[in-house]
Amino acid sequence: MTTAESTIENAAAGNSAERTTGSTDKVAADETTGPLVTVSGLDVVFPGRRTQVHAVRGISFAVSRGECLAIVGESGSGKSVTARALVGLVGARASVSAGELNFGGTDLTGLRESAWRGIRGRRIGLVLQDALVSLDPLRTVGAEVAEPLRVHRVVPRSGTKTRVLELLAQSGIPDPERRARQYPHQLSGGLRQRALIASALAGTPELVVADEPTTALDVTVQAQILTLLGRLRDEGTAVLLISHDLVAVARLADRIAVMRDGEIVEQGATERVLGHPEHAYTKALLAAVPSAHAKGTRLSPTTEGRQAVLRAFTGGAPKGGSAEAGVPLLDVRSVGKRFRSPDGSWHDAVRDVSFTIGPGEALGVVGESGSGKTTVARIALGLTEPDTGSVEFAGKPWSGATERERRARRPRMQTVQQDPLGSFDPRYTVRRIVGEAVAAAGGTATHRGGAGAEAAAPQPAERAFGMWGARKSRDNRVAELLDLVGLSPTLLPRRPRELSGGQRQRVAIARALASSPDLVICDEPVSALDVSVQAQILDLLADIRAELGVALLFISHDLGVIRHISDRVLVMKDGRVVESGESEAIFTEPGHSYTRELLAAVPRTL
Amino acid sequence: MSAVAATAAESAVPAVRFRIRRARPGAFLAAALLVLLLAAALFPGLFTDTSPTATDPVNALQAPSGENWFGTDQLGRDTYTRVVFGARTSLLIGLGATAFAVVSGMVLGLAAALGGRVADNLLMRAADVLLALPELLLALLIVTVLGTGTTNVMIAVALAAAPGYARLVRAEALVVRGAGYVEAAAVLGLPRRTVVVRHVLPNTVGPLLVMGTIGFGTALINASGLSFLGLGAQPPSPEWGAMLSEGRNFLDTAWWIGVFPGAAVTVAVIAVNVAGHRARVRFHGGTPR
Amino acid sequence: AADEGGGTAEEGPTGSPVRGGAAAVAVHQEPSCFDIHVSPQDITGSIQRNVFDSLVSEDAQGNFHPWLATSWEVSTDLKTFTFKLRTDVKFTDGTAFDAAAVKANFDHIVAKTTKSQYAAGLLGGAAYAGTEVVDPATVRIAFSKPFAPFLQAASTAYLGFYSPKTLAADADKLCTGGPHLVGTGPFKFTAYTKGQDLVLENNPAYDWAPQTAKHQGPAYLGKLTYRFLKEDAVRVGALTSGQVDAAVSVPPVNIKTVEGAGIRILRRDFAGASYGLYFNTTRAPFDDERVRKAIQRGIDIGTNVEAVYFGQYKRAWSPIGPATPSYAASLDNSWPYDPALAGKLLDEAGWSGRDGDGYRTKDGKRLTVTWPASPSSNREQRDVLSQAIQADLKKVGVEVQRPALDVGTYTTNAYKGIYDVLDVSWARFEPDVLRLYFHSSNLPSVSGQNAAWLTNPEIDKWTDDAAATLDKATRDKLYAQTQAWVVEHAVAVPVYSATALLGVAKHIQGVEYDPNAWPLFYDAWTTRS
Amino acid sequence: MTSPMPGAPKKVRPASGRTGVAQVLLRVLLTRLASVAFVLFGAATLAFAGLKLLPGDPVATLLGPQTTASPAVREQIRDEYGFDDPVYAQYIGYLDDLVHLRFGESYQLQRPVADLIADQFAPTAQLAFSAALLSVVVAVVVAVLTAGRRGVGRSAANTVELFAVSTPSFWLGIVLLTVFSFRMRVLPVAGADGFESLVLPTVTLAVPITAVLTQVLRESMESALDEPFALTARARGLSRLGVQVRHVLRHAAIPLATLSGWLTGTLLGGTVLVETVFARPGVGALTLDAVTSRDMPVVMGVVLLAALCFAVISQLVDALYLVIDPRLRKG
Ligand SMILES: Nc1ncnc2c1ncn2[C@@H]1O[C@H](COP(=O)(O)OP(=O)(O)OP(=O)(O)O)[C@@H](O)[C@H]1O
Ligand SMILES: Nc1ncnc2c1ncn2[C@@H]1O[C@H](COP(=O)(O)OP(=O)(O)OP(=O)(O)O)[C@@H](O)[C@H]1O
Ligand SMILES: [Mg+2]
Ligand SMILES: [Mg+2]
Repeated sequence: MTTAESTIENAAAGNSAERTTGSTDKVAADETTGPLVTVSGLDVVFPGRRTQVHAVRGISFAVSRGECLAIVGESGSGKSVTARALVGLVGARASVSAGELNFGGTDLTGLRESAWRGIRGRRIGLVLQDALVSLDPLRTVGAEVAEPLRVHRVVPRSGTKTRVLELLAQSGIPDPERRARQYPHQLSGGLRQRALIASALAGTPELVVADEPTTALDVTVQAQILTLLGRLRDEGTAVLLISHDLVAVARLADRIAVMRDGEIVEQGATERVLGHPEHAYTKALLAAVPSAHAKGTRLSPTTEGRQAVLRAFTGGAPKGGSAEAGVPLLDVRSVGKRFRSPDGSWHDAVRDVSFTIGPGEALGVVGESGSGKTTVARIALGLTEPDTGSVEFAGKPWSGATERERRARRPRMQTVQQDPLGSFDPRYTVRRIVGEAVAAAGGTATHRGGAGAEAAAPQPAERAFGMWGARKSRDNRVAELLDLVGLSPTLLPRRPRELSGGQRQRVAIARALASSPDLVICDEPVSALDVSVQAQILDLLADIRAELGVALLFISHDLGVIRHISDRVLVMKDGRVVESGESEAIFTEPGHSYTRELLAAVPRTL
Repeated sequence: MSAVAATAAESAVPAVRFRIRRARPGAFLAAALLVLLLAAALFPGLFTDTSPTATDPVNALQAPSGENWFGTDQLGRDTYTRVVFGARTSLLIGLGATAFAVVSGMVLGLAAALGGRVADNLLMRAADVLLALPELLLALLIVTVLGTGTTNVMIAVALAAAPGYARLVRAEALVVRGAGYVEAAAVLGLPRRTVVVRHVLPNTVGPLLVMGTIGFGTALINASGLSFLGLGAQPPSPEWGAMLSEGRNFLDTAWWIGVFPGAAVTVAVIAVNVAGHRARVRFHGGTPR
Repeated sequence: AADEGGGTAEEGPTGSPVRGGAAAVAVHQEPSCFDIHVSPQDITGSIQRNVFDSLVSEDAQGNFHPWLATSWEVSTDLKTFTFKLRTDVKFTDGTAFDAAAVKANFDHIVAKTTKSQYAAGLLGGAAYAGTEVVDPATVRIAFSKPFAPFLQAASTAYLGFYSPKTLAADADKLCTGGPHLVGTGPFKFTAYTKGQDLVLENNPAYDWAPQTAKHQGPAYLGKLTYRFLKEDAVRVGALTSGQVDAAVSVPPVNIKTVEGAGIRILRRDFAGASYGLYFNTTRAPFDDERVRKAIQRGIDIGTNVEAVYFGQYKRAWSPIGPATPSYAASLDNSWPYDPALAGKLLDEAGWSGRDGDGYRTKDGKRLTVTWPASPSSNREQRDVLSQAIQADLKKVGVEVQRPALDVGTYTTNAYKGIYDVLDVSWARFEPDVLRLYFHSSNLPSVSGQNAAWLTNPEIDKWTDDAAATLDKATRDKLYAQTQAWVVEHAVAVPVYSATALLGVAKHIQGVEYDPNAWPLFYDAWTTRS
Repeated sequence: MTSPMPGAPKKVRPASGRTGVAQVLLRVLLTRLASVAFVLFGAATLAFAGLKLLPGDPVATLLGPQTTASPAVREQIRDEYGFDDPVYAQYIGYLDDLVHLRFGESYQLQRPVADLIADQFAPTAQLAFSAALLSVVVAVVVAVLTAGRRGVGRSAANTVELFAVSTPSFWLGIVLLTVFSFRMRVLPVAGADGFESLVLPTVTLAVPITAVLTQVLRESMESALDEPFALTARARGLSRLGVQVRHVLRHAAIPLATLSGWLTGTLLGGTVLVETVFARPGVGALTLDAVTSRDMPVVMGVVLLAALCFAVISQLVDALYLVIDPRLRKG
């Protein structure tokens, strides 16, 4: 472990510049109440077989009673590891070192396991990141909440039940009697998150560490959770709130620490950090929030070169030539789809949904989880046959047609899925993934030419490459596509697992563009990504649309994202379209109560 | 360099490269043993120049010595030679049965998963019935119908194992059939046949092959069980299971007759299991779960 | 060493007999059917011998003595047998044994519904003409042809007697075994657990032991348990570790260990057809006597038998074993191993070419013979022995193929003559097996045992004549001619004649053998209380 | 990685027009019964087909090679068992018999098959059950002690498991017998009376099963230990062992239950070998005898029994799933 040790020291040394800012804040905190937790020079290294991961690099912070410190940063920046280090659960293989790790006067460094157990759940409550899977699915919610009570003998055995109900009620769970008897899967995400918080609060801890407590939730529920944590803080509990979403934590945090690559790059009072960000990274994070920006502005820092690439790609002329004149590109007419639930009853996933998309248009679909967005996308893609209604694509029937009939038109409608990893054959390299799409597009180009003579006029030049299937030209085309989505050709031999989330989604976009489609259907293409990466992808899609004239059907549960990218919006709830119209109109004057509810819950910057 | 450089977030994700060459000592040993066993099966002449069937009753039941490393059996045949030559029949039964089971399981499983409701129902109900019977009982029955002998034992063991593989392939193919990349390929407009051959098949076969390495051990053990019950491969060509079962009556007079072929079975099964385990780790390491 | 023809199994018991106590005997087989009138199994006869008595008893010299019959008369045409019965005999259920009981039993044997697989044959098969109750103590059995072997048959356990009550009430459950199998024997059948054991208890009323027995009155042992231990290693282990008091069929390989553990081995040669290879004389290449002879002389039988059976079994010189009455001792050592002669004979027969594998050829065809195997009925390590034979014959250039067949195919092929060589043996204390094996009326095509497909009028006559006389000298002569002819013309290769190897713990005394080499526990006692 | 909203499990909305609970139960019950019946029917057909595919004359098979049975007796047998009827008639008669729970009579033992099997089932069930119990208990203990750890204990357990699954059980049985019964004389050699005679067969049967169960159990425990809820439990102050016992074990029980089909088969198949080695009465020994002597009525009976055991156990396990995993409960 000598190598690991020396790396830690080096990193700590390199960090000294940031540490000064950190310590100023610490002094400020000391003056008020005296911090409950003091962390300085915390360092966590995960030894790997060949490379070690230096997850946290000498960070320092402090939290006082009745104060909320938010740690914000992108995925992988070390937030969760920091949280786990506070309860000594980083993992057996990790090596943790710290200059100081003090909790209410107890030195946590080198604490024995039995002593740790006395602190965990009793004095420090940890709300784990993945609320939806952090409750044991095989035990009732009541049993889960009661566990800390029992382990620490907080209340007498007979009083456990009453206390559990109290805790649930206190955490904002209506009808606690019933909920306590239910299993986690019978609870909605929000309720589960609250139950998890209730179990963390069971031991009446002095410090609550909440790791991304709002991430998996609908905006409306998010607000409730933050309110709950706010109340806790006001009652004197110290709260360490962790999130990747700067804006979301803004209304709760007293102070914010911004993390990146295991270091705290900036730390200060919330107003100061949001209002006058000092570090470039903080600025970039703030800029990446889509809802904070007017439509059409760029979310990510970009180079001028990008537009040049795009222009070169299209040969200067925006697309749209192959669209059939006068008819919408995609015409969805009151489609409906029912599914059989496991209990045998039928359940409408989509009811009477109609919309059209014209060439080059961007239609956004927004709605809560389970509202039928994906089902609509699949119907549009011809992957699911609607039970009622019909779909026309490029002026000809799409639903109800045989796959053979559709095949000629397939290249004109492509998709970018939510889960990029799952959308790639795990055995394929990037070269093969995109190459396959290029070959497929080439193989069908003739069909297209023959299918509609009226549409064939300006046959895009690039399509000719695939026609004779020459490997060389295919490789060229693949390289071109990668360049288009901003990926380096060094990624060509990599497999999907060896790519980052952002890179994967770019590969997916490259694949979708291989056939120069008229329409790309994107089902939550950025939901799995960090804000900053999300910003880049949104920009890329916007650019592509602008430059190539590709129409978009864009699905998201995130209002900000939808507002940013779409011309028109469809709001879905329970399988129905509850409201539709011009994007700006809907966001400024929502007609339906549900839309208003959604909008009201969106967190806003100061 | 492209216009947009890989951002901080992207570069923070370490490139997970295949870790292939870092074999552990156990895996290395297993691989070496496998190679040795295969060599013995293919070229027994490399390891010994005696004949496995040449009898020499005068030198019967000699304990292991420099002359006869593993001793001699009741007819004075060299046990070492017989173990070496036995590798062929035994591995043939193990590999042959496994290959047969894997291939037929694959064909039937794919047919069930991709062939529509009727085929699926028909095949899976048939598999239900076969799976309801213990593998050994099924093998016993099949041997009764077909008669004993190396080939028949192989077929019996294979048929008894096949429904399990068919099930596995079907389950796997159903998952793969709905996988994002299969839909992505369909959206690209690739014909169904192409999708099946390029994406469904290879991704289904991976776990099957891994299961097969484990099935090999089961096949070998089942075959030796049949030998023990008197329904195994036939003498005089040596086979481990038969030798082992012959040797059981010599446990206190001439332990070497049974112990060495027994050790050969155990070593072969362990070697293949370890290799299979490594393959499984590699396989899971190479794909998302 | 095995005592030839001797009636006693051991040198002589030590100490005087003790009454009471129990003994457990491990046997290598479990009867599939306990009905002596149905089952052809040795094990059934061997166990049931304790429960059922016969009309007469045979000694080791082949002489008959009174048992349930006090005397008998045989008509000169050998067609009727009249027995005078004891009048003091009672079945264990209290029923008296009388002529009616004999008739009821013999009628039961031949009844169609009984589906007798063996006893009916002993009773003359189609030649059986009926049993007549002359008076309660006299019974007359009639045959439609002369049937000399009947006395011998009547001495076997298969022609033992059930209580007429049993036959009336439980005729359909006899196979199952259990206390309802009521006989007159020294032991009562008390319990049977399939797959595990069978318990016999002393019949205190027993007072009609045959003259061949060592004592009269009830058996000494209070309880006799048979445990079914089919695995050789297990049976031997149970014996050496003292978990059973005796074990039959101790494998030759274990004899040393067993004796080392202080256990006596009682030996007795099995009579009847010794184990041998029978050539299908109707098919090439074994329609040629020279080829048969070459095989006969080309196998080093002595060495192989010695190696496989550790000197416990005797190498055979005649188709019947030395313990069988009318054994032709003159054949001993008359056809030793002679590979050179074998080679010469094969050359003469035209099999003079050699192929790449060293096998002989004639007109380009390899000398290959088929010897089907039925693995499920393998015993006495015959599979191992056959590998030695294969190896020996390979040396003289003959390829022996042993396709493994299931019982059904094996039997069907045997009946159809689809084989070159077949290996068989038939334990029975009676040289009449020669007729069973070589008479042209017993061809496999009519489900007979004439595996050599021999149709020789001389042999037919000799064996018929021998079966039709009770004169020992005539029989000896006829049977000796038959044995010599068979060996001379190499119709068969006698290989070994097995020896019963019974392991008996020190505390068990007085165990006897009957002529079939089955252990008898009537005279046995245990010194352990 | 964060797991944002769309990855969340779909909420299944309550069924519209809810059908009565009784009705649903009835339907479930009926489908279950139907599937059991189908498996039994299939097994019966398979066994029958096997019988018909047997080469050779059934009477010759039945009598075996060493017999002097006369042609008349052969005819009698042929007649009685209906070997001369057309195959379809035999098949229909056979199914009809089965439906009326008539399983025929053993050719060899001349006893009703139902009696025979009923007789022999108890010792086999005893053996199979004790082996199952032993392997589950040992597997759970070993898995709990070794899951998620590395070190000497873990590698030792791994090695032992590998050997255990790679050694033919009849061989193991004979070795155990030699050591414990013949040499040390602490346990009886054979039979089925009392606890002592159950020890060695149980161990022999259980060893390979234990090894497989341990590996599966450990693997699933490790994957459960990786789940956030396990970390949450520890963050509440639970000890490592506490988490294993209170949370993880139940999760691991699910794949264990999935193995029950394999377990049933292996136990039943294993009894064939183990009962032969240890000279125990039981269905396994009965099966072997029946198969080698081609006592087809018994073979068919055993096949049906095995299929029935399997079907019943899979249904029980399906019910067990519902007990273990509330997520599978409907409504
Ligand atoms: N058990 C572990 N073993 C090895 N590396 C780990 C382990 N846990 C975390 N890491 C690594 O440590 C780094 C920081 O991870 P951490 O979970 O703290 O990120 P995070 O900021 O919480 O990200 P997210 O927003 O995705 O939750 C990552 O590179 C991660 O891969
Ligand atoms: N193949 C299917 N079988 C059964 N039910 C389905 C199927 N696909 C979707 N559903 C159900 O239809 C409803 C709508 O699902 P859909 O995936 O379209 O929602 P969504 O709006 O995309 O939700 P999310 O934001 O979670 O992705 C859900 O209740 C879902 O459970
Ligand atoms: Mg995290
Ligand atoms: Mg969706």
